[in-house]
Amino acid sequence: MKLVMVLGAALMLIGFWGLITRRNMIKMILSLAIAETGLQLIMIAVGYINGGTAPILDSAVDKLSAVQQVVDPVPQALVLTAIVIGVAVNALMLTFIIRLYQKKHSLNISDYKDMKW
Amino acid sequence: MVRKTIALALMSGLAFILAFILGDWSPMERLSGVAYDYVTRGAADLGAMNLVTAIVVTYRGLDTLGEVTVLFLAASGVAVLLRRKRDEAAATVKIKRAASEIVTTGASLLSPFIVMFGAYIFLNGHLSPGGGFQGGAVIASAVLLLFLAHPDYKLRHNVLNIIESFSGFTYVLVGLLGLFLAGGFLDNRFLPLGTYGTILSAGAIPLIYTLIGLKVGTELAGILENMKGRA
Amino acid sequence: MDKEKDGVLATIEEARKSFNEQDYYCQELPKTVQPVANKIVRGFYNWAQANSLWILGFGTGCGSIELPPLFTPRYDVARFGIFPRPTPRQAGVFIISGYLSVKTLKRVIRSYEQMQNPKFVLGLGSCTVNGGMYFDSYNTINRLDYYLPVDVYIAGCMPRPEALMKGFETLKEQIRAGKAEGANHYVENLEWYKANQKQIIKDWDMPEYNW
Amino acid sequence: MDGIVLKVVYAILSLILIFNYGMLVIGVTAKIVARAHGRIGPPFYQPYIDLLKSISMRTSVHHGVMFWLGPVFRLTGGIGLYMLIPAVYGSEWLQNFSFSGDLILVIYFIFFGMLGMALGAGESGHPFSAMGIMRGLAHTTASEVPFALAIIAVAAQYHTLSISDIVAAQQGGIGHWTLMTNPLATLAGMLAYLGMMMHSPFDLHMAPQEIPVGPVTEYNSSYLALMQSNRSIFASAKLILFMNLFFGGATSIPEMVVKTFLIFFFCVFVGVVFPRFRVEQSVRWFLKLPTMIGVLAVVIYTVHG
Amino acid sequence: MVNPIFIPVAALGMAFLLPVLERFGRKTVNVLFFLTLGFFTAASLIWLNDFFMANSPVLRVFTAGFKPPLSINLQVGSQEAMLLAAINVLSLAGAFYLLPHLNVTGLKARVLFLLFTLGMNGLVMTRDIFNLFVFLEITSIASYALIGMDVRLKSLTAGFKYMIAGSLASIFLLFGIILLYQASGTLNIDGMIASGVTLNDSPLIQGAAFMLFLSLFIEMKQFPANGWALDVYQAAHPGISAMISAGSSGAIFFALYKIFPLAGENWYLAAAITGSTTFVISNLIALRQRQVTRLLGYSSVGQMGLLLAALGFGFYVNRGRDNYAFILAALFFNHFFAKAGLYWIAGIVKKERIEEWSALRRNPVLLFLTGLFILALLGAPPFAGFWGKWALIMNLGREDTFWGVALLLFGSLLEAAFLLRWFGLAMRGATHDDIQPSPAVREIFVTGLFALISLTLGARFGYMRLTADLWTYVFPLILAAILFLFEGFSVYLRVMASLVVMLFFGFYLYPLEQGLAFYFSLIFIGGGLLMLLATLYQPRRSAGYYPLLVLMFSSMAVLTASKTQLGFFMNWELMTFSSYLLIIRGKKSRKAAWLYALFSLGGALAMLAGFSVLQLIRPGAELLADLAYAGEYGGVIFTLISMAFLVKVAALGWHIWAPDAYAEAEDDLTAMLSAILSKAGIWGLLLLAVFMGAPLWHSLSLNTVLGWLGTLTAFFATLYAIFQEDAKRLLAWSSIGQVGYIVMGVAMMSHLGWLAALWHTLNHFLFKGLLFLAIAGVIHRTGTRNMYEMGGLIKRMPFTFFSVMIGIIALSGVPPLTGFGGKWLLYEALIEKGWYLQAGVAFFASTIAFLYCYRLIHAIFLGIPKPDQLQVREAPFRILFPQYILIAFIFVFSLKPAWLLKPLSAMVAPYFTPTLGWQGDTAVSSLGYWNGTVMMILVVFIFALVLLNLLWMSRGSKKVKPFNIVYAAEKPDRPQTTHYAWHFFTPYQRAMRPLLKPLIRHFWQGVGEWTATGGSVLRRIYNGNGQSYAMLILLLAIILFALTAGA
Repeated sequence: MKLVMVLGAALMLIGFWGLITRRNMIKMILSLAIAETGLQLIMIAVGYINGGTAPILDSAVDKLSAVQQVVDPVPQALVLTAIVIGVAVNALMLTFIIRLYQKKHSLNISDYKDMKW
Repeated sequence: MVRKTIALALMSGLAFILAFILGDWSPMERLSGVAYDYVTRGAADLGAMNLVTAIVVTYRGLDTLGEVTVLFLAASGVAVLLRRKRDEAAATVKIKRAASEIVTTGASLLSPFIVMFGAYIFLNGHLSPGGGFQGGAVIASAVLLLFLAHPDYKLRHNVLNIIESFSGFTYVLVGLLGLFLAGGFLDNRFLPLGTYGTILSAGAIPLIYTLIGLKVGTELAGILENMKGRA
Repeated sequence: MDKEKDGVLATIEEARKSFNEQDYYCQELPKTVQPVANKIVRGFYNWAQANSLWILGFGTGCGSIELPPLFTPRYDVARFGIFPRPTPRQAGVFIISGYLSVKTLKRVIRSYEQMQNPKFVLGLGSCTVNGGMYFDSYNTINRLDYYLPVDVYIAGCMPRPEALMKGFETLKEQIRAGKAEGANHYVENLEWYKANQKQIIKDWDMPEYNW
Repeated sequence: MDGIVLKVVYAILSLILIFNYGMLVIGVTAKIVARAHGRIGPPFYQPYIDLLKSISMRTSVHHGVMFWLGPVFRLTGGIGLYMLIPAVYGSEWLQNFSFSGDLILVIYFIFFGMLGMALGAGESGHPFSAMGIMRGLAHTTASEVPFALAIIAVAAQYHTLSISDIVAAQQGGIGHWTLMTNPLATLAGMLAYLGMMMHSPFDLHMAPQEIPVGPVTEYNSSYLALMQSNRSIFASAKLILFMNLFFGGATSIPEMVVKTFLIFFFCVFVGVVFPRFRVEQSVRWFLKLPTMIGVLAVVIYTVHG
Repeated sequence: MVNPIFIPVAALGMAFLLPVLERFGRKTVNVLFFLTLGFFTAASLIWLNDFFMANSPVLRVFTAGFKPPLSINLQVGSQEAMLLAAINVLSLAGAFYLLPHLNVTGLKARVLFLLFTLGMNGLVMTRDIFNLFVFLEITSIASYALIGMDVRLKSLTAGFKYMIAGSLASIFLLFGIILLYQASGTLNIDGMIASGVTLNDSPLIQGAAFMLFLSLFIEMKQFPANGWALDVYQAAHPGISAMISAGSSGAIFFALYKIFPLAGENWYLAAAITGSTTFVISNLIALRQRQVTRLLGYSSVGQMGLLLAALGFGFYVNRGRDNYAFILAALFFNHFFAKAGLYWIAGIVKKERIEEWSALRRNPVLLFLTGLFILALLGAPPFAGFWGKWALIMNLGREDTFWGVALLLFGSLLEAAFLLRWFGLAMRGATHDDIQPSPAVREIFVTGLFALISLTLGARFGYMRLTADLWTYVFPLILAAILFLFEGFSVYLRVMASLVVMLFFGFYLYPLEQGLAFYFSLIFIGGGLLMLLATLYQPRRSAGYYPLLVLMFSSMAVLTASKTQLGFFMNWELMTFSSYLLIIRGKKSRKAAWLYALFSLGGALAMLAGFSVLQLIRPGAELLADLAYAGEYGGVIFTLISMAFLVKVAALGWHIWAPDAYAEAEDDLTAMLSAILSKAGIWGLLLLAVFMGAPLWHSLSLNTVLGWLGTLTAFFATLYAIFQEDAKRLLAWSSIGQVGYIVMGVAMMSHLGWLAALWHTLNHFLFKGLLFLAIAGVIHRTGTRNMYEMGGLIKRMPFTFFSVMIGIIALSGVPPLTGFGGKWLLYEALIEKGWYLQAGVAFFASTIAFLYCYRLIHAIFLGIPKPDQLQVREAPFRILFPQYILIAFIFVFSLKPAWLLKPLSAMVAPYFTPTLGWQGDTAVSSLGYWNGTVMMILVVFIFALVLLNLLWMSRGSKKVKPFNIVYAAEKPDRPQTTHYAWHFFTPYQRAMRPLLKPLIRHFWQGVGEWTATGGSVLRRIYNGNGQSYAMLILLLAIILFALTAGA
């Protein structure tokens, strides 16, 4: 699972890198999404227990000894929420970009410096 | 160049921080804390096979309600932001090309099945992986497919709105029923828990997931439609 | 003439007029003041007046060059109580030193009128008597006593300081004798003096009497 | 009650004495200056004649109430100043009203006449008056500085500000005079004295050639007479003050006459030798050398405690 | 009791239902919308009532029928109730304010607004950390949408930047939460705190805390990661900005407050450092800001910094947590209501640049509200911020955290600088156009409501702090409030009312005071009464004039009755602010009033610092008398506290404000400032001397320093006075110089010295009041302050001339009038004390005073009258009357100095052995003696004699006219050229040139310019690029990591 963790961290860094180097706003948003994905990977990794299975108490898992068999369900529940919130934010951000593009016909973040100082 | 250098410096700093924090991380050996409780008593308490669902819908139901709210907010926000002012109508230029026949035919064929699959997912959320959000998203993908096939396709707003409002409001009502009839707000146990492992079990969870599924589906569809731009 | 310049001149003129009208000058005419009635006091006062002659330091013409030597060790008029005084308010003796141009006359009149009674005038040089060598000049007056009451004339062109000292001597005698009443004479005959003065001075831009 | 009547009588006598003394000092000095020039000069009683002449003038003009009051202030200042200084040490009738205040009162009362005069002259509206006052005031502020320092040094030396006490402390021979015991203060004081007498080279307030007679340009006749009287009293009062402060005071009238005359002659002597200063030169001069000496005098006592 | 769960239920129910209800029309929707918000407000108010009035137990709600940590729980206690009440009132009022804006954007906007409110409520109530995240997201997303709602380019740009920042923050937050979850096995905040998991210093847990707090610090808009916030505040609709700045920032702050117990020691420090840095830097940058909404943005960000700093310090010093709750609440609510109010006003006025705010002048109500909110933000009493700041600084002092004190006070000063400049422009800026703000009743109503709440809260917090002598300390405010009722009536009635309340207050204070305090309150109240009488000469007075005057005088009087430090400081501030508001009424007094306020506030803040140092040595000290125990810190405390007084007396170095303020204030006000207000500083110095004696700074006696300061002030101010062309400016410098003598007297710390100071205090009041009033009369008639434009007025205004003459004789210290008494005492004291050199300088100064005295009277009254002033009349009787009362006093004390000196001697006797004795009417010191009575009689007698003599001699004297002068045989041309008045002392100026270099002014200018330059350099980091802002956020991460990882 350490691999997933490292992967997640790497994705986060990649996301951040993209965020601060890509001028294109859509790419920035995608970078943020990548970083979020990295974080979600990390969350899943945190909830993982070596050799565990999905926390669904169906026939594959014995209801009584479930504790020893399943992974932590909480991070998974949290990830679910996080994903949905991420989707919402991304949708809204894209909407902003649509509107911004209509105003200035540019996707370059450096073109939107009307307010400063 | 300066910018890149600064960015590089920042990134190495961040990398150092992440490395510092996660450096000696190791996976948990066994469940502990609240997770232990969830796993040991979740099924008994709520009658849901899928523990994640149990947590999402009931134990941390307020989060889920919030999640729905967030999505609803985003949909409303998108709608507000992309609303058309009167003078903007003339300005929008149509550059829409009709989709190819393969796409249109495929879409017509597939979309009922996709919707049905979505419904399946949220209806079985307490039994198997899946749930309202996932189901809703699948339904919305059907709408997306329709949009791809028929760029001029119009959703029926009123119906969507009513479904959305109704499902959302009912969700809140169901929560309140939990408060009045059972242990607390969003308690699923005001309905009988039913037989463990069947579709009509786990109290109000299937009901809630259905409502969520409907709501998420309509909301995502709404977002898609708004972003597509109305013809 | 330039219109704007005209305007400026007009405003200055106007301002002058308005100052005259606006009560900046005393418009009254002087009255004669008789000496003290008491004879002893009068004699005492006359003695003091005679022995403390303060000359108004106003050189009106070329004769004023003769004044400075008076205060040197050679002549030393200080021993007679004669001192120069730069302000007419405090001076008692006005020496008209030589010719008097029209322009200067105006100033002389103003200064004379600002001196306090009793005041004395010394006409120094021939020019003050009859115009002297400038008798036919367009720009000088010929007879000083048409314009001011003169107590003593000192003839010559130019008279030496000794002559001047003699003049002082004469003036002192007159004062002591109570005959130097030029100030009162001027006031009594003010109308005549003013008429003469105004004949010469065309742009009479001052009040009738300069207090 | 008797005491007060007596005091008033004494004061009037004292005043008559000092008035005549002042007149004579001025007259004699003029004579001496004339002699120095190689002239005969006016008679020593010329100041009396001039005064009489001013009184005898038949007309006068004035510019308003304050103009009118100016000479009154001036003479009041002169008389008042003299009244505050004990003229002769040990003499009862020449003590004047010195019990009503000490040295501080005296030096501040000097300004009374000056201020009143300045107000009166100001009302005349003559620009030269205003200029003369400006010069006089400016010059005075500077020349008073070394004087004040000298007084402070003297007060620090004798631990008193009472003039009588200062004189008393100087009795017993020339060695006890402030001149000997506190030469720095005396030096500063005497340099300041030159300025305070407003004689050449510090007669810039009336600068005969620039702003003829300065503040009093418009004054005439009886007003002038008042100022002429003041001149004698005021000057004598100042002379007596300096005598008291630095030269052991006087125990008899002849001693006073000699000492004050010598002090006055010091200023006349300097005046004959030097031409006039400009305002800023005078101000700067006083603020440099005399003030430095004064500061030194004061610092010595600050350090010694 | 309302179940808290109904808040989300109601919000969501309504939000989900509204789209369906749309068809029933806008009205229905609006009614339901406001009903919901009203329900929130009502519920939270009920809770507030329950917790504070009925002491109910804390409400805890478990969802889903399980106990935490299994389920999510909500909690409403007293703190939550306060927050919820504030937030919901804000939401209701904000919605009401925003109604037209919401109408334009349609139904969905209401949904957004409702959910925004829900988000804030949830942030406050929830006790589950992941739930906190969800509510944070709800709040954020709703605010993104609300910002972009009006689809303008600017708001869209700002919203986008905000979203990037928000997304980064939420990534960090989630990261932190998941790590914490792994470490603690729970998501419940109480559980986490109880388990003490974060005390472990493993990298994972420290990392978790790092991520958690990093995220909240970003949301709290900490420097440098706050560029986006500024854009949002600038671009968003002001109504929305109000919601974000007050509401959501507040809720987030509370969330931070909630989880802060999780933080370790290193985070307390980090919060303190970050917060105070943000506070200082954002206020610094704001100095150059001209855009109103962005200015408010900087201020908001600064206030957030202040709150964070207070929080950090509160935990850092780890003691007195209850006290910190008080501080945080006070600071928080103060900012909450004031900032919302200011944003709303910005929305009403609709002027972008602060220069254009002069339009506000036409609308007194708005102007009043603006002033009120700005004062609240500045922490003026009685607003809550005042109490909070006081308590915070005192606590910091107690814990020896003086770097915090320094940073916070510096930041406060900077904040005052830009806020007051803005207010000054609104009050006195040049009008640019005639478009006036046209506020709707609705807008005024909500803004006014918040003003009322601000005041009420201030009163409430003040009631908690002012434990002793409450009524005395708040009396001035009550009096001012009473006088407000008389606004709109005629001036006579207002003056009458003012006189009555002041008299009443005098009677109230009378039994409380004796000795020195009595003497000073006599000057403050008695002088105030006299000056109030003089104000009648102007037939019309703008609104608020008399309340402020009474506030100023009575707060000064309270200074003399104050026993506690807080009461003293409070009334000191009241006095400062009321006088500032009075000064700014002058026609051109904008800059002058600004300088005055800055210097005064700087001084007051130094005083605050001084008191806080005292806390270190004597924790919990509340009484002024505790200053006596300063011990080794005496020097520091004395220096700091005296700073405030030195500013008020305009001592050299702190005098920059005075000439301008005195000159530009209204004419009769100047009389009050100079004659009375400057004495407040003297009272302060006396108080310090009474309690602290003569403390040492190392081996240097501070009294020697103070003495020299007074001496040099007297000298240099007098020197400057003589070169002024403006009569009031001349008197202003003179005033500075005269007060310098008083400072000298106080510094001498001897019987005679204090007598000199006290004597001069009264005298300066008498003659400077006289002079300023007389000059006010002259200005009233001539309409100019330039002396060279006047002349010869003695003939037109003889009574005024007489006043001025008496005034200058008394001022210059010429016997026999009272001024001499002061000089006599001063020199006797100086020589007795052995301050010979000082005596020399003082003497020099006092002779120079003659120059300006003469110039004043000559240029105005003597010389030649100007043509346009030939018709002026004597000053009105209403201003002459008080002058002649003053003259009467001058004559009485001249004739009988003993009547004043003997009581004064008795007042000083408790502190020093008397060295002044009496022989009849003669005052005898160890050096000399002085009999004022004999002197007066003597002078009058001689004067009368000479006068009679001249009367006889000059009979028949001819009175002539102005131009009848000897003019070198010429005729004067114009009065303008004949009246010698302009540049009167040019030769003197030439002689004194080396002493006239305005070094101190240059120094302060330099300070000002360098500070502003620092701001403009720093603000370059906000380059407007959203990407750069993202980089700055990452930078903050690294900085914070460096700050916290060390521990």
